[in-house]
Amino acid sequence: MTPPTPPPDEGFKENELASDIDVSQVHGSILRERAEPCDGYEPVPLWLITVFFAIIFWAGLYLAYFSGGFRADVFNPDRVAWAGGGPAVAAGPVDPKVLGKRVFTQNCVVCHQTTGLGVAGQFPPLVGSEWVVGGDWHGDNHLVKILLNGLQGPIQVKGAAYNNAMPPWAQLDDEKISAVLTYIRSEWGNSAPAISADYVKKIREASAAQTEPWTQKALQAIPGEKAPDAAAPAAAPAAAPAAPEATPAASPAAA
Amino acid sequence: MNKLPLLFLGVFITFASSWLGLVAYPYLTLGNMQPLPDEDTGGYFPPSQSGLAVAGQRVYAANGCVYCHSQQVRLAPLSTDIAKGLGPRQTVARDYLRAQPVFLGTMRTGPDLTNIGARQPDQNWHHKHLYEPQTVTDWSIMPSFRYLYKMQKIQGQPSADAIQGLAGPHAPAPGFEVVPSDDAKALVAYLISLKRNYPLPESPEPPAN
Amino acid sequence: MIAGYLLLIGGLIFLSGSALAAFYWAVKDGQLENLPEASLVIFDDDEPVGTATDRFPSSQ
Amino acid sequence: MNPQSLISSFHPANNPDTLASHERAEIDASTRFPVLLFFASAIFWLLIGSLLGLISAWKMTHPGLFDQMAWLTFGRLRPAHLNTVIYGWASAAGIGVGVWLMARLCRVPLLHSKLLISAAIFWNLGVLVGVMGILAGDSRSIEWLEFPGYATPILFIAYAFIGIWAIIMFRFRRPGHVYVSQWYLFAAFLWFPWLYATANILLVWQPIQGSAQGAVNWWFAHNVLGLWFTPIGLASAYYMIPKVIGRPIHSYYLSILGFWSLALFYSWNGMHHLIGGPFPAWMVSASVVASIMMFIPVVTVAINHHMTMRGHFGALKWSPTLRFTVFGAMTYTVVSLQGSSMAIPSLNTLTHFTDYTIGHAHLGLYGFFSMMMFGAMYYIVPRLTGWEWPSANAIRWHFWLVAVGILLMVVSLSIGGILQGLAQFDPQVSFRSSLDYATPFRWIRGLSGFLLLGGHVVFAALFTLMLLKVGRQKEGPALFAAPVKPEAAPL
Repeated sequence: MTPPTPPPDEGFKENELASDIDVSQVHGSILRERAEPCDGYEPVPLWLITVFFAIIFWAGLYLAYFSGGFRADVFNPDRVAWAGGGPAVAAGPVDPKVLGKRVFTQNCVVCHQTTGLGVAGQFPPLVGSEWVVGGDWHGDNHLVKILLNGLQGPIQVKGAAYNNAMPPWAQLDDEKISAVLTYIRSEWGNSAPAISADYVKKIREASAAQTEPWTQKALQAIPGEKAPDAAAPAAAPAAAPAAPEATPAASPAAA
Repeated sequence: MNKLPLLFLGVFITFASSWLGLVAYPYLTLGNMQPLPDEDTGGYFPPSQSGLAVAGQRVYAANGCVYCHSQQVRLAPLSTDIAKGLGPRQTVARDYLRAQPVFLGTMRTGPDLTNIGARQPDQNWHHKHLYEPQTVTDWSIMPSFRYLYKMQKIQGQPSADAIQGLAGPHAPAPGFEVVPSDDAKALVAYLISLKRNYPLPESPEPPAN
Repeated sequence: MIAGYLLLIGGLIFLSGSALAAFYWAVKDGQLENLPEASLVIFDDDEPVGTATDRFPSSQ
Repeated sequence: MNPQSLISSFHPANNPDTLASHERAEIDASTRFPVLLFFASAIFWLLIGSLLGLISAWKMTHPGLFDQMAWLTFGRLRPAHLNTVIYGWASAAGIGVGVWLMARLCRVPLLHSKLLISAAIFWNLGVLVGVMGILAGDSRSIEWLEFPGYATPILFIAYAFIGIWAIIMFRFRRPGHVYVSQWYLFAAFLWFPWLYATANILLVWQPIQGSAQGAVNWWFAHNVLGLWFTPIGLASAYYMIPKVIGRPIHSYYLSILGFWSLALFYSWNGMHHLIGGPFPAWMVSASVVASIMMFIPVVTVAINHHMTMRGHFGALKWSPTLRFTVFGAMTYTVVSLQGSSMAIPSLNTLTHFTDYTIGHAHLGLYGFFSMMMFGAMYYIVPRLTGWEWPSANAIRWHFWLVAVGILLMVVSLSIGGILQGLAQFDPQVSFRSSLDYATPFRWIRGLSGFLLLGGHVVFAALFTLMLLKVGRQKEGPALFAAPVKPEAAPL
């Protein structure tokens, strides 16, 4: 067997080797390869280009499905219907206590304070309040109505008199109202049962005609009722799927 | 393939895009993220760390804990991290605001430590485990960190911070005790501070099945 | 913080600038033409195409 | 114009730009001291690094080993091993090979070689200070950036010399076509300081906040592999394969396409180390996509190298350079496709936190890059010293020890890692099982470390003999010796 390369003085003129019958018999395949004159400028094979474009196409699809809308606050592309423009936060079931606390902090602490004790003579307390946990003539329906339409004028809370105005919170959806009510009814030593979003929805529909804030007198005229037992606070997952339908329900009530 | 100049330009500019996407973008978004105020206590999520725990991070780094222990709970449908009990929810960017450096980790030769402070809040357990891991978990392949501890003769009363209940081959002889160095105390304070027991809106807890 | 922004913007300008400069040079210099020729530039007169230039040492 | 005459018109004999042998000898002489210094220090760090790696490997099965010594704890040994082989061995070897290739391809003698000699000294000083710092307990525990803050500036100063020099070299090259290896090298020499400076500023000197560190960390670490080691390794392959077998690269179009698609896709890859982690979903998805797109440069390079080699595989028998380089080139294809597959999220969650990743990393950095460097060194060192390698058998020992060693390591870690990953994935299985499954394979990995270390000792001995000029003087300017009949050279 000869060395696999021609002597240097033959330069690179490989084709001359191909005419050498002895060598070509020995090195048939190698020589065929060598005789190929196009080294160095083989074009890119067509199949390769096809594969490349297929990969690029797949890449586009993948990004379309799993980019999470290119949002900085989406960490799990599977959990968010970003294409619908829904906020990332509302997509999963939320613990009503957590949501309620957040709603309370954002809206209620100004008057009722983080302690729920209110301000003496100014804003009534929520802790142990019969308006919140029920008792006497107070029903759960009253509580929801107050949140939806507000309350004004003189009222009696835990034997003390208050004369102020609470704005309506109808702009909050049913889930948020139920969450904040569930929160204040179970926080600071209160231990009344949870209020479901469905119940809020029902009351919202029932009191659609009411446009003015309630007064103690007007509420007293409505018989108090207990909210249907929302099983346990753990029933929150059941409430969550209701949320998407509940949201449009808010607009007729506001109209 | 006569479009080589075009290819050239497109490629180099897209190459620069990775700088924008993977460095500049996180710098501007994640780098400016703030902790969430915690209405309950007036504190923040994630809670701020004690000085000892911050010092413990340096001990954690110096001894390379990160090479065996990750600190991340990956997303739920893809991984089973949550089902495995590593943490209640996926960890997200805000969880790491207090970490310096961030020990995300790439290996789970040992268990994940995202939530170790909640799983194992007992200081003495951690000291015992660091001193001689195999006395706590006999099949553990964690190396001993005895060099962070000092064996000393009991002078009068035993030290208050001596490790209780050591039993292995390196347990102190009668009349001796093992006390943690400052580094060991800081490391344990850091480990116990690793808790993901607070809620973040961008990472809801998945429903329990 | 400001140093960070400077770094980011500087990095971007540097990158894009060098990309454009390299691109301009390569086109002007004809680097993107005559590619087959380029594949032959590593061969010298006394190490021409067809000559092997490495071998196990013969001393056994 | 028919293809044959086209080729002829490009033939070196008709090209005024080619070198005469005395000019080439002049270039080689000008690079002799800096390149040999880089090689010698690289081989020194390779020995240290493999020893550190070997001890850390055995610590996985024997946790009590040296556990009373703080500086030999696993958490310091492992980063010391990693940084020693990354900066001490691989980077230094890469710089040496890169410098030599650049001088050869630019066709100019190395200017101011003292600059590079001092760069080599600074570089090794930086590595030494950094490794000592890690062992002493100053590690930053940021993967691939563990060197303490006082070591990195030394490395950076050293690098500045090298980078400036590379650009000057390119500037003063002989006119004519820039070969694809030069593209790769030039880009690598530009990309590395940019990567290293960014990562050091944003992670070590002025750390950014929170999980953004993870993104920058893996953007850096993966790009060091992809935009520093890979281009140097491929530059070497693109030079060595055609040069050794005396045949131009199969398709120059493909090589250009491969270069630019590497530059395009690789830089986005890093986040696939963080799938499911605390990062906005799109960042991770973009990295997954880029990782799959790596198929394009990888297949391009693979086809090109394979088609160039076709009909010449017999040359593996008689060329040490080619044997190592082709092993590296084949591994490059395998490891890159493996890497792309590991970016698929469902596979990633299974294998990510396990030994499988360690196996992959070794296949990339050792099976591909280090083998390329060995191959290049076998080609370059005789040309610098003017001596032949003293023993063909020792070269064979070197090859087979490291080839079997790395394959054994990667296969055992991969199998063990998959079992470990399956155990960790199943919520019903206790954590202990993941250890029990991996342990036997960690034993095999520990054994494979001895093979690698043995191979390195052989190589270090060969290199030392070359420096001492033991052996025979080279007979010709290019060939090792009068060609022997290939079948007379047993494997």
